[in-house]
Amino acid sequence: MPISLDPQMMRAIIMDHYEKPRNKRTPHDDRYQMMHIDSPNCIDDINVFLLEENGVISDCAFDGIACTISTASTDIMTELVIGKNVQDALYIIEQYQKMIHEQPFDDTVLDEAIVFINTHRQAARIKCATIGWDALKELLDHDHKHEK
Amino acid sequence: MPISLDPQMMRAIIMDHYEKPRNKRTPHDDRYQMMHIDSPNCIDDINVFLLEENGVISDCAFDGIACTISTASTDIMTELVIGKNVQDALYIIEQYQKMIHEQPFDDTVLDEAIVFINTHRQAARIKCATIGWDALKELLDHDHKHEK
Amino acid sequence: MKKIDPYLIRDDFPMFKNKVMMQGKPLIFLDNASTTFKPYAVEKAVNAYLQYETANSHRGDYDLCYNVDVKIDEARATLAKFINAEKREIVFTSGTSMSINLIAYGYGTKYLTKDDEILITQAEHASNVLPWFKVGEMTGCKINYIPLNEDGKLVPENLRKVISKKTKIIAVAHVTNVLGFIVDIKEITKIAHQYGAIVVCDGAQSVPHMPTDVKDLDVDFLSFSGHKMVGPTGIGVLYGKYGLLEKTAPFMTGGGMNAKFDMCGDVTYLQPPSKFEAGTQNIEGIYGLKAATDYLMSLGMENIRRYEDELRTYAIEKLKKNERVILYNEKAESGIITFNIKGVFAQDEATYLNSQGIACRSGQHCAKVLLDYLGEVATVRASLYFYNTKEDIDAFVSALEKGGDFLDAYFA
Amino acid sequence: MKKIDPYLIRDDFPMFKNKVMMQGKPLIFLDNASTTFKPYAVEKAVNAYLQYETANSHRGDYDLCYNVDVKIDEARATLAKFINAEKREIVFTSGTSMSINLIAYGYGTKYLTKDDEILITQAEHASNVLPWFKVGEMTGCKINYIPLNEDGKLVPENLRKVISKKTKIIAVAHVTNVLGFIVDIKEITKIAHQYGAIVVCDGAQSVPHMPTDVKDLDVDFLSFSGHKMVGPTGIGVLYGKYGLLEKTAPFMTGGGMNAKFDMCGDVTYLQPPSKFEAGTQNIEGIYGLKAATDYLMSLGMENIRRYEDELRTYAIEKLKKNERVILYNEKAESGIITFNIKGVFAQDEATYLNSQGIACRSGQHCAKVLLDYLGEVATVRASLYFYNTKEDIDAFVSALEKGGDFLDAYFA
Ligand SMILES: Cc1ncc(COP(=O)(O)O)c(C=O)c1O
Ligand SMILES: Cc1ncc(COP(=O)(O)O)c(C=O)c1O
Repeated sequence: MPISLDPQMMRAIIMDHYEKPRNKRTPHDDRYQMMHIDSPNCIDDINVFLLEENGVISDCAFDGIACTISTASTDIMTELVIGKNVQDALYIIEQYQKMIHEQPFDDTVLDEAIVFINTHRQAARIKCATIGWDALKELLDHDHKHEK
Repeated sequence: MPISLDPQMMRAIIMDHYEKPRNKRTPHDDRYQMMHIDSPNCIDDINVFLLEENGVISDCAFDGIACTISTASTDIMTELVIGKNVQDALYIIEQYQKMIHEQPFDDTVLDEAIVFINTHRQAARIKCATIGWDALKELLDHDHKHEK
Repeated sequence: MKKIDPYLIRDDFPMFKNKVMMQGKPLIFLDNASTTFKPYAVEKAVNAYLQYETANSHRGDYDLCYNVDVKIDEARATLAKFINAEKREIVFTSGTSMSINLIAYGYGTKYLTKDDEILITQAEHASNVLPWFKVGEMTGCKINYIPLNEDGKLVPENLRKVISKKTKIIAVAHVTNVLGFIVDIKEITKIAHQYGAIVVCDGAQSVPHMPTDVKDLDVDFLSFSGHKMVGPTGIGVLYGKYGLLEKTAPFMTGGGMNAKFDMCGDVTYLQPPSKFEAGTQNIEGIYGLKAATDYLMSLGMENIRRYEDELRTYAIEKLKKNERVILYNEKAESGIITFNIKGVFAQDEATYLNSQGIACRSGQHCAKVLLDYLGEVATVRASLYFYNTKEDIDAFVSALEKGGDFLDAYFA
Repeated sequence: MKKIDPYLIRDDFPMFKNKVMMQGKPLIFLDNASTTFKPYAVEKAVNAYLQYETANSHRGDYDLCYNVDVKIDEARATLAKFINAEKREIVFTSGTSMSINLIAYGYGTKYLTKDDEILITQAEHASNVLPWFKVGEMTGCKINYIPLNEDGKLVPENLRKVISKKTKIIAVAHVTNVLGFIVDIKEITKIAHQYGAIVVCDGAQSVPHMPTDVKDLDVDFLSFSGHKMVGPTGIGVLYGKYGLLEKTAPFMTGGGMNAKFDMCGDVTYLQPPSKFEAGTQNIEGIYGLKAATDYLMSLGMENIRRYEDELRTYAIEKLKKNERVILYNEKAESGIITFNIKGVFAQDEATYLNSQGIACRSGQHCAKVLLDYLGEVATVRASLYFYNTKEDIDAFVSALEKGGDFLDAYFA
């Protein structure tokens, strides 16, 4: 269950991903699926890109206008899911959403994403901390349905 | 001020005017002015007709669909104003409206119309007891304005 | 199943607890088709917003504001459960009238053309007639009437006689407000869908009084008002199948329903239900409506229906013994009783009842067209709810018996 | 003149008396442009309806019902007095958004053609933009912008530069919700009328904060919302010059606004304001709005304006000492203060303020178009009302000073 993290560390991780996001880009490649998502409450207005090959997420990226929290959380997500298969990615997303909503979750798969564990304290920002994750989940769910 | 009327008498007067209205008719004569008035609260939907000659009301009538209270009160009004000059008619209307709204009024000019003195007890019916009077007042006011 | 005990229930209602009088007599409220009393729970919910939780919705980044969003979301979930819909299919409006205007404008004027037809009946409330007349004006489509049967009831057979490929919308009440018949909407919907028409159901008089399952009825749109189901005024619901809501244009535009727009006039609207909720909502109304819905669900809609039925049967039996009473809807199944007293104008009778502390409604009941059909320019309507008692009925029946001269009200 | 004492005033407001907290800290509410707290008097008026006076309006023949009519009439008279209008010129709506939609639909789409023009500004709220876009769509008329001056303010000179005979409607806010400048509406109206155009004034941010005299301003229509003037949500006003209201088509149709209709589709509408009030109104909202209006009048609108001015000056002076604060509307005259903290996203700053118990609004403020103009995707807005104190300002200013790292809100 939730490990006690050092606030300094958490802050550093968020700022690092915000200032130097690893996967904030628009891939110009037809094989990518894209999902646009925005929020009437925050400035957030992003596209999430997914490249899935043989059931494996070979790339994931995002682009657009986004606040600190949404940029960092989405960027961390992209790192977490790249290279994972669809099932595993969905599992990670599920655990993240459980964490955000203060339910028991499996912290072994969340890695840096754990820095958002206190988001509930600023409930109005839950949407920012989950906007990218929601978009990716929809892309994966949609994909999954087609397979059946 | 208000004289104490016998309820039996009052009732008889109202029913008499309702069952045998003296001036419930549509004059087919271009010289008449007409005002249509209705109420969303009651069934009342009447036309009031006025024939004014040289500042004197030579005829007044009404027609249409109307409840007991509005029929009787409008009919009594027509009787009261026929033959009066405009000023006097307006004075009568004013006294009647004062009576209905429980203000001091000159009861010497109201004659049978006094039977409506208790209308305030059934406030929802005030509109019925005044609908014809309001229409005539508008006709006379309108007329008056033109004269100036 | 729980049996309704109106005496216990009355303790939940301030209008009874406060012993509100009318004309110096204990109030007997038989105008529930017009509006209904509110339980303390509704007042409490409204006050919670006014006293402890005031903030605007979906417009801020602080807890107070977020809390309002959460509450509105919960209210939507409660309303969805109440009629077996999905949360995203619940649009908050100011009431039935606005709900119907929204569909008429956002769907009717958008998809109908001059070759199309809208079917209504003569028994509809003005709010389910005039918006369709407007669609007719704007698109040139025809407004036609499904004939009622001899009792004044809409029966599916009669729809079959008139429906055609031209029929695009069928707008009818589940229960009408003058005669109170319960329409077999499920069958109406089935027929409509065979012809590719949609059913816009006016639930103002049905949803408060009986179980409503939009999935079972398969209606395409359903409207109802909070104030007729022990909730606040100024708040109501439009239910729509999600796919249809997506196809429907917004009726009102403004803050809160647009994702963004630019100077060239390109506007992106949010998804339903937000798309339809422009401007600041009736927030305490939403809180109150949730409390009202919870209250009704705790009593059980089937219990409410059964109790009203019992009360109506009791009343009809007694009224039939009075020879001066003309009953217009003896066979109706709802709590609506429409009548006249021989030789007395409806308004005069209502005034007399008022003088006895009894609230009934007279007049043209908004369903003005129907009165051509009834052959009466006006009628009196007594309408029941679960907090009415047999004593209420007794007082009403005996007032009608005693009321020798309605003018007594003027001189008593 | 009476001087406002916010400490005394706070006793009238349950949100203060109840010591509502946010994030475990005493709440400092600086989001008054979004919505406002309600005095006990409003709650009391709302409860009077819910507990003692429940009935529908203009629909019955019993005292309870008649009493509602009288109360609504009194409310209309109070609102008329408040803005120096006539009673019959006051239309109740669900709020500013609906008021503007009503005019856009009932007047705009009725009288404008493709050769006409509507002038707005980039500073308008979504509710004063999107309805006009719709008129554009429906009639083909053009929507053009009166340029703002370098401060972002609408000045009459700029109207003179763009107005022409084609201009039929000028729809502008008296005070805008992002930058809070007070517009010289009287002069705008004078120019408009010279060209035969009408002025539709959005008073959502002005009417609650300063005296409004529609006769003096000579505006043709004016809209405002109850909830922004210590009244309930879900209720607002459309004022219109009577002759224009008569010319305006109804936006919603339904019960209560029609005199009669027949099966052929001939409908006679009632006169204004009834013509525009279809369906059951937000009755407790009307009661509450009357109480709110009485409350504001008892304080005096000029006193309110003067006090807010004083408070704003105090705040601006202090804020200017903080180098990290970017002020966007230093010169504005209203209680609206728009700013950012260098290097911090508006939403993040608002979140930080929330963690300190301070309610501010961040974001695109609905006036999304304006942000192209400001060159900022988002800003933070603090907005004052007469119940704010200098201590509120002090706490706000010092939070902005201390707020070294906004992410503290996440970890504190
Ligand atoms: C200038 C302005 N106009 C219109 C509105 C919309 O008001 P409402 O949401 O009450 O309809 C607002 C409120 O945010 C506003 O500030
Ligand atoms: C059948 C029916 N439809 C619509 C309405 C209108 O409802 P509201 O006035 O709440 O908009 C009513 C209420 O009188 C009704 O009885």
